[in-house]
Amino acid sequence: MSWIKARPYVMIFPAILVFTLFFLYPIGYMIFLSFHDWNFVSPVKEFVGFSNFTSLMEDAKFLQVLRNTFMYSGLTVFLTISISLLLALWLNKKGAMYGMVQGAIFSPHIISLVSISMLWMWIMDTDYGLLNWFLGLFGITNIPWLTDPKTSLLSLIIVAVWKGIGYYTLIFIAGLQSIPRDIYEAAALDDTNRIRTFFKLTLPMLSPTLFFLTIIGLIGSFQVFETISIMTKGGPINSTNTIVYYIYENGFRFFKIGYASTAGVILLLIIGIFTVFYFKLLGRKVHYQ
Amino acid sequence: MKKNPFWKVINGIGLLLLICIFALPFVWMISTSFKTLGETMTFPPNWIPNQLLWENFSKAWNSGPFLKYFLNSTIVSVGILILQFATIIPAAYAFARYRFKGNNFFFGVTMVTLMIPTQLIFLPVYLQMSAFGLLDSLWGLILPFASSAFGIFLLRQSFKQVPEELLEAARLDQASEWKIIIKIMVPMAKPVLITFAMFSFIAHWNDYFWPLVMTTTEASRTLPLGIAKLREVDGGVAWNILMAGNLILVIPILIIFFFGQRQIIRAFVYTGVK
Amino acid sequence: MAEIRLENIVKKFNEDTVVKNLNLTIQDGSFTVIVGPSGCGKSTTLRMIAGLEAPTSGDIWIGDECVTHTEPGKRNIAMVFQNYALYPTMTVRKNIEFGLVNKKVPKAEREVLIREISDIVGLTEHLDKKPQQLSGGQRQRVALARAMVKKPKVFILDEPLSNLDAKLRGQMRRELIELHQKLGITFIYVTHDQVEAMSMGDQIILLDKGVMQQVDNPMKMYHDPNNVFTAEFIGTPAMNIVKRTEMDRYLPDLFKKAAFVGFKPEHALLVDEEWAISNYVIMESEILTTETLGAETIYAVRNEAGMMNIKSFTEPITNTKKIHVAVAYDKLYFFDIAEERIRHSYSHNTIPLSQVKKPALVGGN
Amino acid sequence: MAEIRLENIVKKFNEDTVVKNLNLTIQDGSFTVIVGPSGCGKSTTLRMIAGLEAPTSGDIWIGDECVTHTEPGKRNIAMVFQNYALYPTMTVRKNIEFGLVNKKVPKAEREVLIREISDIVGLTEHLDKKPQQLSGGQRQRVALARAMVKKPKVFILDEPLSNLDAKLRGQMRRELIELHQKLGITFIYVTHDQVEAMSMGDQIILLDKGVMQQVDNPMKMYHDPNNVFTAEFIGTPAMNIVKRTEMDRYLPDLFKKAAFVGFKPEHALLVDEEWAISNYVIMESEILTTETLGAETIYAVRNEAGMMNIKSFTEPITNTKKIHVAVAYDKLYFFDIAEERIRHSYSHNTIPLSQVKKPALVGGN
Amino acid sequence: NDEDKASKENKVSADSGRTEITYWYAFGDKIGENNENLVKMFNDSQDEILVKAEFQGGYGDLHSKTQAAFAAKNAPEVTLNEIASMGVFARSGMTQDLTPFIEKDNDINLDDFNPGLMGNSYVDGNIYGLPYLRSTPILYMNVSMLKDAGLDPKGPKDWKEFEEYARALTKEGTSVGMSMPVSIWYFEAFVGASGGDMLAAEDKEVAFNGQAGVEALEYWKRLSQEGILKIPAGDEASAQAAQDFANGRSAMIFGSTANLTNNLAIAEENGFELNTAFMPSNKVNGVPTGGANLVMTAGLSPEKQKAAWEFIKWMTAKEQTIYASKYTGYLPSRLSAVESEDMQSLYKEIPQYKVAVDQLQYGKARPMAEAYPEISTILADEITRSLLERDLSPKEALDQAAKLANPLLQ
Ligand SMILES: Nc1ncnc2c1ncn2[C@@H]1O[C@H](COP(=O)(O)OP(=O)(O)OP(=O)(O)O)[C@@H](O)[C@H]1O
Ligand SMILES: Nc1ncnc2c1ncn2[C@@H]1O[C@H](COP(=O)(O)OP(=O)(O)OP(=O)(O)O)[C@@H](O)[C@H]1O
Ligand SMILES: [Mg+2]
Ligand SMILES: [Mg+2]
Repeated sequence: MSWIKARPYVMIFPAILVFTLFFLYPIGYMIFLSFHDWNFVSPVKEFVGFSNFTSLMEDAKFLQVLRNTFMYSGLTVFLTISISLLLALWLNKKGAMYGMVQGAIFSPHIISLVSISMLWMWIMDTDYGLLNWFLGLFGITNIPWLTDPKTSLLSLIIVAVWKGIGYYTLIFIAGLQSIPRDIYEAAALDDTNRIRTFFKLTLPMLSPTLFFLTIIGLIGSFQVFETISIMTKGGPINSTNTIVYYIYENGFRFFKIGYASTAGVILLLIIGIFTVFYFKLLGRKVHYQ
Repeated sequence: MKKNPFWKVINGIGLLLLICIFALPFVWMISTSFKTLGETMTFPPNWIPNQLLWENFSKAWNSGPFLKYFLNSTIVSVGILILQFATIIPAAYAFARYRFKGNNFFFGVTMVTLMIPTQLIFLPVYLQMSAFGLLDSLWGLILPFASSAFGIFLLRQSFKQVPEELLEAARLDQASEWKIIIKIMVPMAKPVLITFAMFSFIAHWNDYFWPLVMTTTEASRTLPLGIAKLREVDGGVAWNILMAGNLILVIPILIIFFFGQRQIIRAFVYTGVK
Repeated sequence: MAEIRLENIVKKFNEDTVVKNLNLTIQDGSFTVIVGPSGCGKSTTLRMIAGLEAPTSGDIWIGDECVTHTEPGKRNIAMVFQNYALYPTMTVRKNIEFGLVNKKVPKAEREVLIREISDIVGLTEHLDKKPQQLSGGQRQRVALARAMVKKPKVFILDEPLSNLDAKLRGQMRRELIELHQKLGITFIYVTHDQVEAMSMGDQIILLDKGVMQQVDNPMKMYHDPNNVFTAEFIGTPAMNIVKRTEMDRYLPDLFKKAAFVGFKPEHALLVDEEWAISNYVIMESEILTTETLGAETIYAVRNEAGMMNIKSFTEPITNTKKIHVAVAYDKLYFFDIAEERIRHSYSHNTIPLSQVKKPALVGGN
Repeated sequence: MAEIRLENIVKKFNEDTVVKNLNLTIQDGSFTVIVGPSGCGKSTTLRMIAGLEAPTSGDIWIGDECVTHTEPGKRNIAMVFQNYALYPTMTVRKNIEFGLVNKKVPKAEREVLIREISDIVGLTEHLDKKPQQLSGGQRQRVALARAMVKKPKVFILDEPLSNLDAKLRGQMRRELIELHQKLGITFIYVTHDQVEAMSMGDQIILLDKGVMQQVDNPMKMYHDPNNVFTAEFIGTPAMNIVKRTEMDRYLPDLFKKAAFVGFKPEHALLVDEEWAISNYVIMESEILTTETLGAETIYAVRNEAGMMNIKSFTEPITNTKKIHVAVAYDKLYFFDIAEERIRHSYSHNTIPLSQVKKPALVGGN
Repeated sequence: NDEDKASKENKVSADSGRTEITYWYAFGDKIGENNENLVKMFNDSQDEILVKAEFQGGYGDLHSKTQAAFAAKNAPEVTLNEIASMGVFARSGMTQDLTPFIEKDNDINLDDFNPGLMGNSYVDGNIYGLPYLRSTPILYMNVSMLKDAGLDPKGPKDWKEFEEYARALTKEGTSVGMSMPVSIWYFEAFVGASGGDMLAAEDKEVAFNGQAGVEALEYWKRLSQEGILKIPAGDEASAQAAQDFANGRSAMIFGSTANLTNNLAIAEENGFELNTAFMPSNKVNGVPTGGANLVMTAGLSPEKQKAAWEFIKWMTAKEQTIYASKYTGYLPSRLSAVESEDMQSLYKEIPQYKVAVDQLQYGKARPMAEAYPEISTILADEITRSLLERDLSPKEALDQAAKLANPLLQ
């Protein structure tokens, strides 16, 4: 009897142990550090209370970093979801050609971000880039993709969207395929036009998929690091600096561990609040079968 | 409903364009990997290299102990996968099938880990690994990922969909819980497991950051670091060799992807991650 | 006028011909039931009428209009799907309203229509629920309401009751019959359950492998099948049909040109051994199983001609396994080698059962 | 010996008492059917017998052994689930073998057992297919084979036929009856379909809201219901039951202490207007709907006592709506205010239907 | 796998009784090979000490990993400090003061090190590292283009000439005179040429917003607005500038001496002649240096310290300096090495090499304040902003940078 009681705990133990050792404990440590001033080597960690938090909130650079992060995440998720939804509607068909296209658009997902970043840096080169070469064919010349603070964040978003679309499209296609065909037929008999069919039937039926992808997408894009670290290092003029990169930069380039930890705590708070809010508020509206 | 030929052509062109947008960068990557350094810098770019410089590959391969990197990458990716399977399958089963105190709490804890970027936690983990004496060992690359919140999430979803009667039938057949998991649950969740395996393998095969910080010697380095070494040059980067290196990195994944692609849609239709 | 005519309709899926040159007229205001085994093309036919599928060749007329290339939404047809196909994300009210909005019916009018219809089908108190919150029977009614509210000329129902349990099915069946009487519009109803077909239709169309086998009213269909297929399809248990050669021992000198002989399970009598008269076939048999269904009992028996089902309305026989099966000559059906009916000089149906002189029955326990 | 006894079984889910103090003996070798409306606790009872659910209080005995706390796998019970619960990733062979492997039956012996069992259920040629590749009936047989191969003492079936279509259901029903006769072990069979219950069981247990209503053989259950619930549950259409007060106009001077009066639909006769004799209740009625089911016809009629169903085996009446319903006094059932049966001095069942003097019937067209 | 590796190493050390030390270096390719080769030579040259060399990424990666390793108490005995980071490591106690070793050791002659490279070795008056792979920015020119434009292939000497060159070499739509990323390193060179400093003395305040800095930025801005100086921004701007140069889209670029070998190869492949020159002067000559110093980490046992010192000494000795310089194109940090026959014959053969060495007489130390990396980021941002926004005057931009940077120096 007691074995039956203990069984579930035994089964989750290894996973929870891993999470505790490698995720929860470090998070705790990070929170601890956020109240201290430390530079790695000094034997003392000086307790500073909330001063890291207050100075962070007054730091114009950090505020811009937050803005960048929200901008990047919001736009990336929005664009990825809308484009891949359209693509899914288009590509959700049988046939070798469609299979090939599905494979092709998914392929960026399998390549490491490091490779992708290098590739895109090259594609987006102002003078020699494939992108400008291509746009040049249409008379658009020399857009300084990564080198102008006006376009740099957008350029990173383009890369993220480009990479994410395939994965999202595939999940959307799966979602579309699980919508029963006959409700479309019912709608046809109800003389429904395409746009109404999309907004009144398809979209609500896809709401769980949308929900899942939005959450996963937001969490993922809040965590963006590699592309920034390789393509822009947060520049030019701080225009692409987002929170994880900022944390890394402060901690390991500028030796401000406490400060970096504080930014980490704030990131966690943002993600946490956001997730809870999203689940509570929107979760209710989502249709589950 | 009738397709007129004009739209067919437009549709076809659209599809080709899509392939271009998503596949051309790779074509360029491949093409670059065969060029001379000077040719990589010509503008507009040559799509087809003037000559096929196979030696770029051998240069990339010989720029470090690539065989070692390759082995390490394989051991780490596969090792992670095996441990993940070992930890997520029972956990997902317990979360999906048992009612117990703290079920929701522990599942919440699991989900929280999904939200944490590795850049936030590597320092404490580094110190911990050092305390365990596992720094700069393959274990240090494997252990932190020995379980996966995303995997538990996906698998739990698909375990939940197995009808209760099936488990009862098995219990009447005198099957132990262990046997139920292995013989019934796991085979039924196969598409999900394969998909998860693919994602996990790809992610860890390509992982750059973690091996970078956790290793200090070549003995425990993985492929992406070997490739990065080609890039970490004070001065001009040899793009041709770098791209050859990247191709070496990508090819195994490409092969795996080729075999796994069909499973993905099926898995998502099946799990209800929709 | 909403008479529906199918003219030389052929439907192929890839190389499979699923419907073969169908010619059919469905009277205005009729309750037409299409039956047939699974995969015979029932749904396909319906879907062509509704416009959800285009025929490979042939034309479809509704009234005086050729609708072969008209969009489904413009045909003035409403359809109830097998699994209802309710819009799962909308409330009952929205489900019903959806088609009206598309038709640009003004809001005030919509409200009135919805109120009316939900009164009729008894859904008024469920209007704000989602389909998942309703029971099977209620969902069924939503599907009906959604179809009815459009005031269509034709009402198509594809196996609408097959998901319901026996009790609810019976109830819904009756409701549909009443509804048809009330609305007076054309109903086309698909089922593979012949009991349903018999009890509901005033015209039955029997399909097999995309070919029409018989079109008749239920009683004609039941009592006067055109061929072996119909005879075996209509009635539970099915008509007992044996090769004439097997029956020779019992019927030595009758209708040599017939290839098959059949009789309905309820037309057979279980009689005492001794009893025998000239205008009955008498087969010495053994009872294999007995199913007692309250008012009736179904016996599976074996004799030299093979296995047969016998349906009896008397008390079940439990005291003996040996029995004689008696069938009046005028209750026998004959079919030729092509399985087509050989119609006999006198009709079976004109002689009421009660007037036939009855042999003594074997009593129950 | 595998007699099963339930002693004072109570089952609660949270605060809901789903089974209320059940005392029950299921004879060794019997074919016991548990029926009752949805949610009455049938499955729960079965599952407690199988050990998949523990009773809140009370004991379960199989033979001489108290198994209340024995694990399901050790009770020597096999179960066939409503949706078969076949292991979808295993072939038919593996499905059947699974339980044997767990029991550590040696390989050679397993092979023999599987060969035997698949011969019996006719699956030999499908052994290497996966369940998805089989038809409904075949799956059913796999589920049976999987259960049978373990040679259990008790065989539990929870609505095993409810997913099958009418035709297949009839066939499987007969196969199950034969199987029971062949194996001779205890069968406990749950259904909410009373036709199934009647045709298969040699003992029927009728449950309602977790309370046992009646335990009897099918014919007793049908002809001699204990209470209104049983009377209304058994038989399609159900027994017509009206308040005695409503019947007063037709039955002015009989059985004043009865609160309800009932009669079976098939015991009513449709007769000419003029015709009237003293030992029949005659009710002037109007036909509302007519369902013709081949050999029988069901009329819904309305008269001053309310709505009633009448089942007749003669040709359907289509020439008139006005009719008289006649029920012999000795076919009436009476119930008191607590809905319990008031048994009458003479039994209905002893007088065969054919011997009752019949009124002239209204003929069909 | 790991264990047997460890045990194998243990065996080596046990067998031979050699002191083992670890050496971390940055960069792969030629530089990496150079490190590995030298270490191997060192290990072969004696049997007391066994050095293990490990690649750790770029300077940034190397630094953060060294810190993390410090926190975990398993730092390498010898590592590299990018010269601007010397201060941080020394002041936070991660690196060892080498002064006592130098004083005790007769083998080493500090005067032989090129004084232009020594600026960054001293932190608060003590020596914390010795110059190893060092560079300085120089001017690369496409001589073919210079000749076409009728210019002296020797190159411009001062800002005025540089401007004339750039103007003459600019051909609307085909090429610009100069392509140069916003790099603080080059900015340091321009400030130095104007006689200014980046940080004020004692590192308590920035100085780049002084007269010299403003002059430098104004010069950049003017040339850039005229279109004769192209300023690609972003992290890989230098790669792009290199590409411009390789394709003849710019006639001149600045670059580290370390790029010389590569640039020569590219010039040959793309068919043009390459020459090098000093960074142009303004009021004075003054160039920053770059690259890394060898340092010893703090807190070692005397035995390890001895071994580490031996290794550092050997690595910076004349022969090794010559080897490294020839292998990588970095500067020879010892005067004796420059004068050696080996180097001299190389300079004769490829005179472009000599330019950088000669320029070292004007070499200046890079700032070493702890906050300098962060200040660099801030400054680069403001410079970029001033170049992009027409109305933002250089003075304003630099003042803004100073305002943000000064608190970091407190
Ligand atoms: N879209 C399709 N593509 C190819 N074949 C089809 C398609 N739809 C139906 N068929 C085939 O056409 C035949 C007739 O199908 P249909 O759905 O009309 O049968 P049905 O009579 O409605 O059967 P059921 O009683 O099982 O619903 C079947 O053999 C089916 O496999
Ligand atoms: N695990 C459970 N938790 C809570 N209530 C339950 C549980 N299982 C069954 N019940 C409730 O117990 C009652 C009886 O359920 P049971 O499944 O035994 O009914 P049933 O007679 O088999 O009905 P059906 O014919 O619909 O299968 C129902 O009201 C049901 O809601
Ligand atoms: Mg169909
Ligand atoms: Mg049940």
